[in-house]
Amino acid sequence: MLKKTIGTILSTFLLASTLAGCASSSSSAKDESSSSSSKGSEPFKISMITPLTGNNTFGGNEFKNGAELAIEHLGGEINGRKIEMEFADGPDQNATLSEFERLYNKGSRVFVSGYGSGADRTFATMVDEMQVLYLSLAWDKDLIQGKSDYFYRVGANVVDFSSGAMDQAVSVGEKYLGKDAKDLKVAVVYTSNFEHIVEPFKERAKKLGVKLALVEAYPNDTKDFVPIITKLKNTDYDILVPFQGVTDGTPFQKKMHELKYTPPLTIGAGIYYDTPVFSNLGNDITDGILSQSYVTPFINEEAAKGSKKFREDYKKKYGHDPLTHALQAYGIVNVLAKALESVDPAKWDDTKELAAAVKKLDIDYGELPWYWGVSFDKNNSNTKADKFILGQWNNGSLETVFPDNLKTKDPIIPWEKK
Amino acid sequence: MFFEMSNVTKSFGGLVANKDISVEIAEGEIVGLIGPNGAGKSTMFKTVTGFHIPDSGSISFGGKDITKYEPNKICQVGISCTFQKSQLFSALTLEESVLVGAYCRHKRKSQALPLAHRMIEFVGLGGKEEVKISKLNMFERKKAELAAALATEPKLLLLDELFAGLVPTEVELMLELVKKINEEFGTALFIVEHVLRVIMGICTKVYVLEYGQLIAVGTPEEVTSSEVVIKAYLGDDDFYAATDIKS
Amino acid sequence: MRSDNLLRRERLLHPLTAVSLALVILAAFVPIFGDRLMMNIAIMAMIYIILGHSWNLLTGLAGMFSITHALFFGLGVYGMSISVAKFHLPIIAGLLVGLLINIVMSAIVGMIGSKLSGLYFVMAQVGLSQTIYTLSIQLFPLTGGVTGLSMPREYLMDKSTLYWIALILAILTTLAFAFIRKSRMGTMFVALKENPDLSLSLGSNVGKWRIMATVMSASMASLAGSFYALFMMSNNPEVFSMVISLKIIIVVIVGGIGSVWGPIVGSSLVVMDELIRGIMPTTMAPFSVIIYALVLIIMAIRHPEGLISIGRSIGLKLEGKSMKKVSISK
Amino acid sequence: MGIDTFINIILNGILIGGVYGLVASAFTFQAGALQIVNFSYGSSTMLAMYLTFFLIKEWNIPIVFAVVILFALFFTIGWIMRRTILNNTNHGTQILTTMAVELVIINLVIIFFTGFPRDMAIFEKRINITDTISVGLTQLICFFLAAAVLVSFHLFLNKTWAGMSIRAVVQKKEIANIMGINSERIMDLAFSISYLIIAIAGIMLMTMFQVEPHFGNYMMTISFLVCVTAGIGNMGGSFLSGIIIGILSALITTLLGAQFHDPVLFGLFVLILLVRPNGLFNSSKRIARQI
Repeated sequence: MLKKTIGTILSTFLLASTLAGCASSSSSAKDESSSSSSKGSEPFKISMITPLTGNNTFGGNEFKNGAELAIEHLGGEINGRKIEMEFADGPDQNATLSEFERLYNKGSRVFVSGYGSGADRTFATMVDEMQVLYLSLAWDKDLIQGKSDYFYRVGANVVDFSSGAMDQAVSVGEKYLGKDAKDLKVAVVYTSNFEHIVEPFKERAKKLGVKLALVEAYPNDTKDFVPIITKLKNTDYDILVPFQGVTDGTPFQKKMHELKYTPPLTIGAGIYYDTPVFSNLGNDITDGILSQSYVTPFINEEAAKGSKKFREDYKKKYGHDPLTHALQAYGIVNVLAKALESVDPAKWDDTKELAAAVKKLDIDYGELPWYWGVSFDKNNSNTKADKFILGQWNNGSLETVFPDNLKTKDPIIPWEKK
Repeated sequence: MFFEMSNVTKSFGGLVANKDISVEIAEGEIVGLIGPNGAGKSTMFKTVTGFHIPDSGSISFGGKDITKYEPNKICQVGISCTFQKSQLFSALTLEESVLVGAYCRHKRKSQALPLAHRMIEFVGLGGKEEVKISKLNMFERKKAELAAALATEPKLLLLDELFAGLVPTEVELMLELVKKINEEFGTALFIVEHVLRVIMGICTKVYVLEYGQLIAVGTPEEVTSSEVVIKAYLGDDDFYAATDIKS
Repeated sequence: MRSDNLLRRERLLHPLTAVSLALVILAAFVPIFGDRLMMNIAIMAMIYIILGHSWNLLTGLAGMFSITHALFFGLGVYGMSISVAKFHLPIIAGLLVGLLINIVMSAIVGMIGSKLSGLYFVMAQVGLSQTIYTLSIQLFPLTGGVTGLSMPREYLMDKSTLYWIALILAILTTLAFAFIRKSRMGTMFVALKENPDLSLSLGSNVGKWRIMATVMSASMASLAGSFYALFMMSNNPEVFSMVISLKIIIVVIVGGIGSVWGPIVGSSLVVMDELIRGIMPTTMAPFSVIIYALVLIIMAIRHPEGLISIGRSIGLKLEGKSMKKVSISK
Repeated sequence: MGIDTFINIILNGILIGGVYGLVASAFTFQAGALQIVNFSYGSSTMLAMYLTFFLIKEWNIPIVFAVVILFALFFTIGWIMRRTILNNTNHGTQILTTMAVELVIINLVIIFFTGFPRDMAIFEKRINITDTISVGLTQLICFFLAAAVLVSFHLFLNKTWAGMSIRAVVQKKEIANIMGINSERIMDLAFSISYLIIAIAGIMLMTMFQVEPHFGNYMMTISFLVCVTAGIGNMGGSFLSGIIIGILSALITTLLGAQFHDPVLFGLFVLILLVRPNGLFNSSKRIARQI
């Protein structure tokens, strides 16, 4: 009897879920047909799945804000057709994937990636089959496995970024410490979560002949930094390069301050060292520390079109200075906009045509607010997303000091403590 | 000798539970072990079945030294047992429970199943194969456990207080069954019992344990008339009260 | 005797036919009428059915409380993605590598399980799974660290193919579970759970069976993991997470521990969860975990004497009813 | 590396280890004495830390009131948990439900406080013993406070009527019942008091570390480690083995490198479980292996 009941419940449930599936699929079919019947008049949807809940809420919201502002600055339309952003929550890989399928079912065909999108690896292999145009900002080197027509990496890749950090360290060493690469000693401290970022850094160091005096990879739940700092104290090195996130960067810097230990020179490799969280530690700690950034709005106003407008409007709208995250989202929507401009709005719904337009994009450095240009290689990786900015914390604000054409201030090395 | 315990001593911390115990059992013999509460019967039982390893002394069976064997290995050489307070496997059916024992000799279900069925029939539980152990009554459970132990095809079967908790009519039936085991399979039986009266009729030899030491050995008649034994049981008023047994 | 046997065979087949029937109904409907979303949900449900059987085998039958079951699942994921993405081996090799790693790991867990029990066993599992989680992050050259590895594009399968594979795997594991339950192994597992001392004295090598149970269970979970790697086309350390372990446990407990039906009934919870997420898209993710947890807590409050026994009582009822049928037909 | 460096590191390990010991002692009290396995222990500590932060930093409640509120809250949480989900003796159920509670706590914290790491922004003063050897003041205070809490808890159990009732109930429930002690109430009380210890530990940890929603995981594994080395139920031993773990963890980082910290420590944990499941300080007979 019970068995029968369970069986009945189960089959009822199956039936119900199947019906639900039919309903949703038929409704999505309707969506498509209506949009195709009135070409051009329907608003064009760009979807973004970004963590709005969970651990990465902070970066996720910055992304959302940046993308929203981009649409606003575009006037909400391109070539006479309305464009809209659609946001969904993707706190983890699984949820992102689910949301992706849900939005696809509702008719979304153009996506830009959200903050720290872990599911981009999956999308990189999936979107061709689904004919979905996907613009990604994920930076994993092996993100794109083979040729694709629909998946584009618009941002930088991690190898360029972190070997770039090594190059910055070497040039700082040559220019200000009077040591060339062979004599330079670098200490690296990082959470093992960032192994993928540090690996290219170490390889670059090997190639340039830079000596890594200390390599310390601590587990990401490390609470007590005294042993690591003590090790640093007892190591002879010229530059400290920490690769840290919010959870470990703050206690690490605090502990160093408490132990009254100041490294000879610190070049933070972005991630944490260019965020307001770090600057909240106070000028005592932050002043003089260099940080390599991905992109930043705080560059020479003439160097990139629209970066000043972005910075000012963002602060006006959201009440705080924009982070690199917001600028990335702002930038990627602008890249997509450039592609849309080159296609007749009636044909936007044909993602094949749109993808071809993205592929053809050729934008020079400085044309876009994020300074990077756009030019895709055969694997659809942007080759012009390789210029990184070195900033220095000076009295609570991050001033761009490298490269020369972008800088807002000259670097002060070594920093004299007041 | 078929089964032999020689000078076995087992202690826990400072407490000596068994001291210098020697027991001999011949093939097909029915031997009893009696003693007051806390005399060390259970310890001795557990030492034989391999749950305790003796501190000194040795146990041999069929010419093999089995002193340090694990319980499952002991079962494989041919010594099986039933427990005093066993609940058997309450989630299994009777058939499956007996199968557990049958699998000791036969790895395949097709071979083990007929054996299990034979044993179930033998103990008189035929027709209840599909019944869960938890649905059986006390007497049936005891018989089921006996069937499981028999399914391992033992040459020596240890019965720990098998008759405890049974009403007089059941005790009679159980005694019949025990006798039948001995007659039909030729299995030697070693019956650990609190009260001598129950097993008087079937044992050929009885060991008496007190404070961890053997104080008497002989035929049931010799033992019951022995002064040492009477003294040991003095004040234990249920020595002669045949059926009302405390556990 | 003969009629008994026949009856028994009928009973053995009855739930199985029902299960396969139910699965076939599911199978027939989803790819025809369902869209990609529905197939995704169905695949997730299938994965949890496989994992459910795996946990059910270890905890429901053999009575070893597996608290970090995602460990075996995750190793399956990593076995597949490492061997395919890093060493360019074929899929079948990935499957075998996953199985091999899992057999080694489960032999260790089983060995610990045959020495320790209760809380100590649970803590040892937590320790082991933490170690593996940490290593999966730290062994970057092999595992790809936190970001994981991508499977090469040529291994991408379309949703309905994945769906059919999942379905076949789910049916196979269901049959395997039912078969094991009725075989010598299953009898021994339940016996050692119910009364380890007695099973020992009846000649069953409890240590060996405990290790065997862990290995069998881990192999099933490994299968699910390897499939998951093909489904997601990537891996990351989150596959070892506590949430997955707890989901597996809840799926089985809701459906009924120890019975073939358990995971299949329980997987409806996964379907429900995914559907709810589809209806209420944003900011619901933490709530979904909370709902899972609350289901467990409510069950505990209603049955304080032990969640494990709830499953058993459901199992008993099922068996009890069918038993009556047998006696009537006699 | 000089000898004073080593002394520094070991001193640091001792001070942090003392707090680990306190954190673990409530877990060992629950599991060993009360026979309640509480896997939501780590996240409860995390919750105490978050509440401390929000009460004092965000809602600006005077410290004394904040502590009182926190204590009241945690006493209530303990009471409710014991009355609803932990009034059974089945360890399997306890583990499952408390794990569920852990997930609820973590996700509620994420919903209400967001996952962003929080920090009291206190800069610790260092006390210089010699020119090269120094200890942190906060750490030092926490260490002695932890010791004091443990000692007073011990006194409470041995000297007060409530404490003695707890011990009576723990040892012989039936006899305690006969003597007119309501054993259920006493168990509730004991469990709630163990939650007070968690609250205290949370406050201490908040002054030393920054908190994020998964902080509890780390504290949980540390508690396991401490309990297993000390033997479950051994509260004095847990303080001692907390210190040992503290020193060990500092030494592993210093001598082997931070990347070996977790594998070595957890490997050791499994090894101890296999070789000496009753803890390093207990003879094998005192505590049954199966809890």
